[in-house]
Amino acid sequence: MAARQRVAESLNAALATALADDPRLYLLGEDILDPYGGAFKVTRGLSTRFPRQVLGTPISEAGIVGLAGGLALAGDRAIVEIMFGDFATLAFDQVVNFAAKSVTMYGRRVPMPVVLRCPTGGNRGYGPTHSQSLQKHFVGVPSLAVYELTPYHDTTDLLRGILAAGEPAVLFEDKVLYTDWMRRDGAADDLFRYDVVGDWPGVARVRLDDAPPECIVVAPGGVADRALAAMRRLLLESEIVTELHVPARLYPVDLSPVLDGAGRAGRVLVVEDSTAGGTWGAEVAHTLHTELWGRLRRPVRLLHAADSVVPAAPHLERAVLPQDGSIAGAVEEMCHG
Amino acid sequence: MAARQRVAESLNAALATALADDPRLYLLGEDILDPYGGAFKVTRGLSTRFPRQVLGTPISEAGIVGLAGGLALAGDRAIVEIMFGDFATLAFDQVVNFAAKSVTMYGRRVPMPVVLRCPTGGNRGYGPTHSQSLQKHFVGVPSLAVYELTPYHDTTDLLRGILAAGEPAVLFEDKVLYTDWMRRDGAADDLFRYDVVGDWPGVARVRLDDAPPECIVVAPGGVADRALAAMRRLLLESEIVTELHVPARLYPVDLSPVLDGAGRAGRVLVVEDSTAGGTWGAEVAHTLHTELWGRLRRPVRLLHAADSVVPAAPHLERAVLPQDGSIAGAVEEMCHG
Amino acid sequence: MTEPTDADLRRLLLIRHFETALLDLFAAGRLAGTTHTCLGQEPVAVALADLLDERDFEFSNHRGHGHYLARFDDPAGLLAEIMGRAGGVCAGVGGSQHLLRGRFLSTGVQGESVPVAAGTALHLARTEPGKLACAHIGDGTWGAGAVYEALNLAVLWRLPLVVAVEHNGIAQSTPTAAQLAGTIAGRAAAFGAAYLHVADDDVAAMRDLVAGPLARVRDGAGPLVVEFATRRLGPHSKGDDARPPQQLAALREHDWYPRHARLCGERFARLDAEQRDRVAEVVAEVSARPPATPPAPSPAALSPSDNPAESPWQLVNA
Amino acid sequence: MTEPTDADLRRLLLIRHFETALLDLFAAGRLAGTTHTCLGQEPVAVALADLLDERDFEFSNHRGHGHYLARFDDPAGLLAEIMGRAGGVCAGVGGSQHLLRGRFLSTGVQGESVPVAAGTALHLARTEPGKLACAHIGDGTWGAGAVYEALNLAVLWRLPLVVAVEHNGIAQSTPTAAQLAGTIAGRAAAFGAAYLHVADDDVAAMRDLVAGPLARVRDGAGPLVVEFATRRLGPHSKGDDARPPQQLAALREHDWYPRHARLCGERFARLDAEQRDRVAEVVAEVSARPPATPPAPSPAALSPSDNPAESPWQLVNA
Ligand SMILES: Cc1ncc(C[n+]2csc(CCOP(=O)(O)OP(=O)(O)O)c2C)c(N)n1
Ligand SMILES: Cc1ncc(C[n+]2csc(CCOP(=O)(O)OP(=O)(O)O)c2C)c(N)n1
Ligand SMILES: [Mg+2]
Ligand SMILES: [Mg+2]
Repeated sequence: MAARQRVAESLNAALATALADDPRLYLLGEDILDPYGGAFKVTRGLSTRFPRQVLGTPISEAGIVGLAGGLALAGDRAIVEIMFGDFATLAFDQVVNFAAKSVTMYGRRVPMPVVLRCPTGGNRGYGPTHSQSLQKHFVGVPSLAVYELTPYHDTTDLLRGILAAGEPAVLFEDKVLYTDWMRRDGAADDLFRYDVVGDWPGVARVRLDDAPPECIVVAPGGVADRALAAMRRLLLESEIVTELHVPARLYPVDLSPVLDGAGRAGRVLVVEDSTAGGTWGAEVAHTLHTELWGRLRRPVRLLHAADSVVPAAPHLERAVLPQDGSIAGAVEEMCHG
Repeated sequence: MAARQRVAESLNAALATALADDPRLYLLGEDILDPYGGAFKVTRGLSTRFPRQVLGTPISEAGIVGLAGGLALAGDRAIVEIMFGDFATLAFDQVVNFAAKSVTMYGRRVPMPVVLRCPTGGNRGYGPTHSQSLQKHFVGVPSLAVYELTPYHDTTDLLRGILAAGEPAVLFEDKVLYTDWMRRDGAADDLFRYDVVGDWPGVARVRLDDAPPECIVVAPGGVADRALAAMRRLLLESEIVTELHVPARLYPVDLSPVLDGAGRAGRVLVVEDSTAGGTWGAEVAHTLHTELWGRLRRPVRLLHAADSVVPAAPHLERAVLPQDGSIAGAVEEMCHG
Repeated sequence: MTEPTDADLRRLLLIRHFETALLDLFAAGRLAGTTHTCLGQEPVAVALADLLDERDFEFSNHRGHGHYLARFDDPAGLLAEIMGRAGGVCAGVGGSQHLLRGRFLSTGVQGESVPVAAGTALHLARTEPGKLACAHIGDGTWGAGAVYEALNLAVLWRLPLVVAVEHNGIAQSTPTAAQLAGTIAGRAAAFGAAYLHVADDDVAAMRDLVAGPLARVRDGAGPLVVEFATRRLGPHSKGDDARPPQQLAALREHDWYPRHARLCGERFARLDAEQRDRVAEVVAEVSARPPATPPAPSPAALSPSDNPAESPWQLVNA
Repeated sequence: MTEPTDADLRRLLLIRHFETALLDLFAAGRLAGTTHTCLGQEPVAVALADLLDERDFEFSNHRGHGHYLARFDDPAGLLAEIMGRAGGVCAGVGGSQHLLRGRFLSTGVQGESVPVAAGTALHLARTEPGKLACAHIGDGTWGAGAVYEALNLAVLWRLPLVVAVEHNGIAQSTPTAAQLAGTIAGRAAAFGAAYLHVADDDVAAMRDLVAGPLARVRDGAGPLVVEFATRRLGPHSKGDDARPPQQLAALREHDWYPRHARLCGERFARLDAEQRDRVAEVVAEVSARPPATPPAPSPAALSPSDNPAESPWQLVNA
């Protein structure tokens, strides 16, 4: 039986597989070469194994995303590591106005397999310009898909699918998740089981066998661990049964696997690390309110980061981001409030 | 009695007033100097009247927004004309990671009066990279306000307030609206009246006297004319009474003036030019679903542009953007469907 | 100065009459949107076209009709695109500023295409040695940071990238002195890119100057910046010219059109009439076409295929 | 080489011991997040600090502790900020990379601050002639397009902007040769900016070299790029150095610290001990402080005040 894998290892392996499978695939980014192997060591070993395909670049976020677009246009594929997802803002024009637009603006479909990998999120004390969760700003660009790494979805399969779709994509990767364990064999932890349902890439459902949930928690991969910790607590301390749904693709998001459970539970909490306002959760909530009209017991509730920068000091940072406690608290309020 | 004013003239006058009132206010942008006077002629005459304050720049969107941030940091104020709002993507880092973040990331409030003026939207045949409505991508950045010009809100008052708030802001300006007439004396047209209610900058309510609406239409300024045309049609052809709510500030949006009418009508349609997915409307819908829980007859409905680039050919363009007909159709469906 | 060949003169005149026709159509209210004509800058397009290979990538900008026509001799496809009629090269979606055909592509955001061109150059260097990527930009586009990010990368990696600069002394309404500090030559030198200044606008002479440096790019010497001194005779877009009449008159005086008319006499008159008529016919023919039909909704290509290594799309000139 | 003054030596040593203490705290698990020490680069900060005025704007970057300490002599305020304790200069919100005090500001996104600095320079040129804005960047930051957009603007408008480049031969893990084509001197020249190379790292000699060009900036001559040849002795951030030990040893050999120790003998030993002790005390004192309290929720300043012309905020050194 294969050894347990951390999420970063699994991503490293997925990248290696993708590079080995397709000699036309490039991996570009700042400081990704060995021996350094990237700021988060996700690319460690890859430049040694695939020196022709793995290219270290200057500090030129817009330039290298443009370069990736050119490679894709010429029939290659490219993955760009943006060292901190916060800096994807520098490439926003290349993503929105070149890569995504080129897929359809020439009156026929132009494949554009470009993936921006964005290490994301806080809880690491890196401060306001290195801790953001900017998913929402990339949602709703025609022909641009948004994904987030999760510990429940096979990383190799996910990456292969993203590339094969032939559309530009942004893959958000929670930095804390990197050191977490990939789940397998259906076990989320010693209490909760999981399965992945729905069309590719699917929604992971984390739940108890045979205990119908009072509330469905919907969360992207980066929040999933905090949500699971909250669910344990709710179960053990308050005897509230909940179920977690983690979609790997945030946009376009396929909520059909969520609808049935959400409709039965009648309560849905969406948790995300984004700051308040125009969040991915609002999009999810709108779909659920519409699709489940008359079946919910109360409005979908959104729990997200405060309307605030992410402070550097760990205790201040913790207070603005959703944590186990605030998630559990929100569910309790919904169930007993 | 003062002569009628087009929206662009009113904006030009508002800019002149702001520049005259505050010698520390700068207006920066590409090709804004006389005799050219800007791509949409909104700045015509200003560089002649205020040569020290109005500065024409190279093609450097990120650079000039950064420059504006520096001016603000030093105690000045700055308005930047982004020639086409589509190019604000090039300044996304400066907006999100410098201007907005600086307001709070240093542990105390740092005033940052920087306004990006973004000519926006389609229906002019400019093609995919010159016709976008990117409002949603700027929603939900801490300390960043998002406004949109409307024919109902006094432009001078709006601009003064935006600058006085001391926070960075993006002001979207529909390009077709430029040639529209500013409304005054409470008359939206020969049938509909309007008033502006709520805290500054307020929500314009466009309605019939004494006829309770069956549906509330919420729309930003750029869509307001198309919405009004739809409302006339609904009234005259289908005897459906509707009421239009136009907030001048899209984020943070104050929906309290909308709640009462929306609750009574029980039907709300949000119309916007944004493409599908993660729209401003989803944020509005979530708030309304929550605040009006149990009072709506049906889910809030969103009408927006198709999930598509905006084509150049006028007939193709018209088909992807919300128009009078599609707005009227959506309301009819909601009322009789 | 040598007389241009028939072929070159035909192309110059085709572009001239095409662009003039566009302005007429606008004036007559028969065109919507925006259009940036290359009146006065035709020689750059024609000179370069013959030096480029079908498998070279070419990135054009907002002022790209001449580049397109010089490469493809397809006025009907371009006009249909600009007029939104059936048979447009991009089905009416792209319009004047967003063209794609084979390995020719234009975009409307200044500077954006230079890193993209560098990416295609990387592809070519690896898999089609001897081919190059050429990005056309104006003098004003040197304001954009993306140009420098791309140039730095291209020199570091010795990519076969040509930045063809049409220096017409103006950007929309802004004179170059108000938007460009230093020189373009200096900027190329700063990054260690090869640089060539072309002051002539005689097509054959231009080619003679450019051919050698271009061959060195193909041989793997790394990027080249070619700066063409040229003139914008028309408005930036449609009828927005605010330059004083004397300045425009001075520009027109040096234009290739009257010069070639003098030089080539009857041959010029004949080819001029030929191309004028050709464009008139194209305008009539395209104007009679039905509107472009909406493109089929793009398949939601969001599920993985089994073989990610197989690209569905090979870019060659159609 | 002349002996440094006590004041300069004190500042050099303060920064050295401060940065060393940070690495120790990290190693002991007493610091979270990230920190980029300027070990080896102290002379740049100290040399410049005396040439800058309280009303000059200074923009620092990720490697900014030295710049801050040289300007403010406030190790406790900085350490408290980095440790998230009470009394931090930015209340624990900014942390190591985001500092603001008076007209000193640092940010964590490379290149972003150069246009911002140009904006403050415009303000100064107009209202406080003789003052300047100084932006510190590294060699690697010349990859960022924003640098060029700013430089172009600054030269066009003759802004009093100094770009102080600390060329330490590396960017995070990337050697300069792999990220910078051409030279920094060439890049300054390309835009018509004045340029100065400073190879020395003797503080007094550095000041002698820089003083004249800086005075010309103050006199309205336009921007200056100063390139300091320097060395990064420590890891990029915390413990991430992948350079071979011989390379590090060679760098350490040329470090100012042993050189000054040899040169100044007993005086060095005394001041070294003094600053080492001072930092140790600061570490002890700050470590004993309570955590920073959350800043008051920012007022929703979204309703207009009556007098928009009155700025609530005058930036002077607090
Ligand atoms: C990023 C960006 N900013 C602004 C514009 C608007 N614009 C279109 S063309 C142009 C001037 C371009 O000048 P130049 O590069 O000299 O080319 P020319 O028009 O002279 O051929 C401007 C400002 C744009 N298309 N893209
Ligand atoms: C836009 C951006 N991209 C990447 C980074 C991550 N990063 C921080 S410092 C650094 C290297 C900077 O090198 P250099 O400018 O030479 O400064 P040095 O660290 O050598 O002082 C990088 C890549 C960043 N902070 N900002
Ligand atoms: Mg030009
Ligand atoms: Mg460096």
